[in-house]
Amino acid sequence: MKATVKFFAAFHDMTGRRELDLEVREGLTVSELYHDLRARFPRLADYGGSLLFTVNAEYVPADHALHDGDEVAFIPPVSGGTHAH
Amino acid sequence: MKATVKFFAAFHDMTGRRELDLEVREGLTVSELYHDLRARFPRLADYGGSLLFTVNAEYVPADHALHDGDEVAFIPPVSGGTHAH
Amino acid sequence: MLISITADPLDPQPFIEHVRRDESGAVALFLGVVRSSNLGRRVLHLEYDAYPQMAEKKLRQVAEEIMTRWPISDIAIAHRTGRLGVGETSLVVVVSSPHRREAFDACQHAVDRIKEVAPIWKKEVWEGGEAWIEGEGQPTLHPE
Amino acid sequence: MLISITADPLDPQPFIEHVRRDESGAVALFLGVVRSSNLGRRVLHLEYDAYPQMAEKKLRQVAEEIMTRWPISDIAIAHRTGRLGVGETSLVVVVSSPHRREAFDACQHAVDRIKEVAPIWKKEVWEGGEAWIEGEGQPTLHPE
Repeated sequence: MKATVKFFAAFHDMTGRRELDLEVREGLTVSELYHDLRARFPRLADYGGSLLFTVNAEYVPADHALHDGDEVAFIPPVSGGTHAH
Repeated sequence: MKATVKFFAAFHDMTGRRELDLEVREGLTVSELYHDLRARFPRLADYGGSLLFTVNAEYVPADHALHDGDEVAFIPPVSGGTHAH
Repeated sequence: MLISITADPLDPQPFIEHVRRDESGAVALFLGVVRSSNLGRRVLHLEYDAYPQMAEKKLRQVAEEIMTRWPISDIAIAHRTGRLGVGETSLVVVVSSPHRREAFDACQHAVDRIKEVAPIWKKEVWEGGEAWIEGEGQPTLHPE
Repeated sequence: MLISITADPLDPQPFIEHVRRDESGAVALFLGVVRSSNLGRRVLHLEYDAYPQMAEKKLRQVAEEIMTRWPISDIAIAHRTGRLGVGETSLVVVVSSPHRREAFDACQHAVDRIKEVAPIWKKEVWEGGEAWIEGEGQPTLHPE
């Protein structure tokens, strides 16, 4: 089945890509997908527990299983809004 | 000696004037001046203790005595700023 | 610091530009606007009257008090006078600061103080009547 | 309600006009601005990157949450993306309401929530280096 991965911010810098279409196996979880991608993009950092995952633009747990056609993104701690903390 | 009285807001409506030059006696207090003006302008309301007085654009007590050339104004409770309380 | 009592319509943009500094990360702004109803009456328009020289002096004192109390970069206060229709801006307060918390706090406190100390009055004009609104604020008598 | 993620410069005026209603007596506005130094580094510019569709959805959720919690008239939130120089506006939050207290409270709370939940990141570029700022906020995982 297919999934699309979107790369933002640091992930864009680390992969040089904005988007990647992948063939993934049925039942793959988002954290497994991230693990697999680190083999392909060695610069992908280990964010540990502070990395969040989204599927189809909603936050999901790390063990969320993918479905065909899903759009996946990796969300490091956000820093939008202002420049004044 | 001379004093100038300025009328704002309700006082402007009650006197029909913006300003009045007066000959006043030495040592007259601002509250005495107000009392005298009520004889001349009967519509001037009795604000009691909620009326404030200014001399030369500073708030002064009711028993403040006037000096030659002073600019006097009567300040009912203010309501500037916004229309949203 | 910029203090203004004016009969002209108030546009917030020049005040924002005036207070912003390179160290500013936050700008908090308040607009007082004429609304269409108050205490159940349909308001046609307001008239603001001020003791201009004194109002300017009092607004400047408020601005200085705010600058002393909060670590902000700058503040601008502008109050309009004359006849204002529904939707028109009577008051602009803008505060800039490195961090956002103090911009909000200082701006809000400035609005509160302005209503207390500035010799400015509003008359509400509604269908069939009008009245000077007196008693929302009462300046405090203290030596200066 | 108006939510916008845009690469264009942010001008607050259209947002003020969008939220104002005839019942509004107060408009509270916040601007997040790029400042020239942070943590002792001289900042040359920032780059904001967003997950646009999701950021728009999350900002809309924040706006709805604010509208539910405070008796305000309307709210507008706009976040800029791309390269921003010192002094440029990254965030505009505008709230209108009949009374001023809730305009300030709702505006301030909205700014806090936006930093927590919106998938938007900033990179600081200074002389000789750059870094994505990560860790100011961390979206909360909860069922939606």
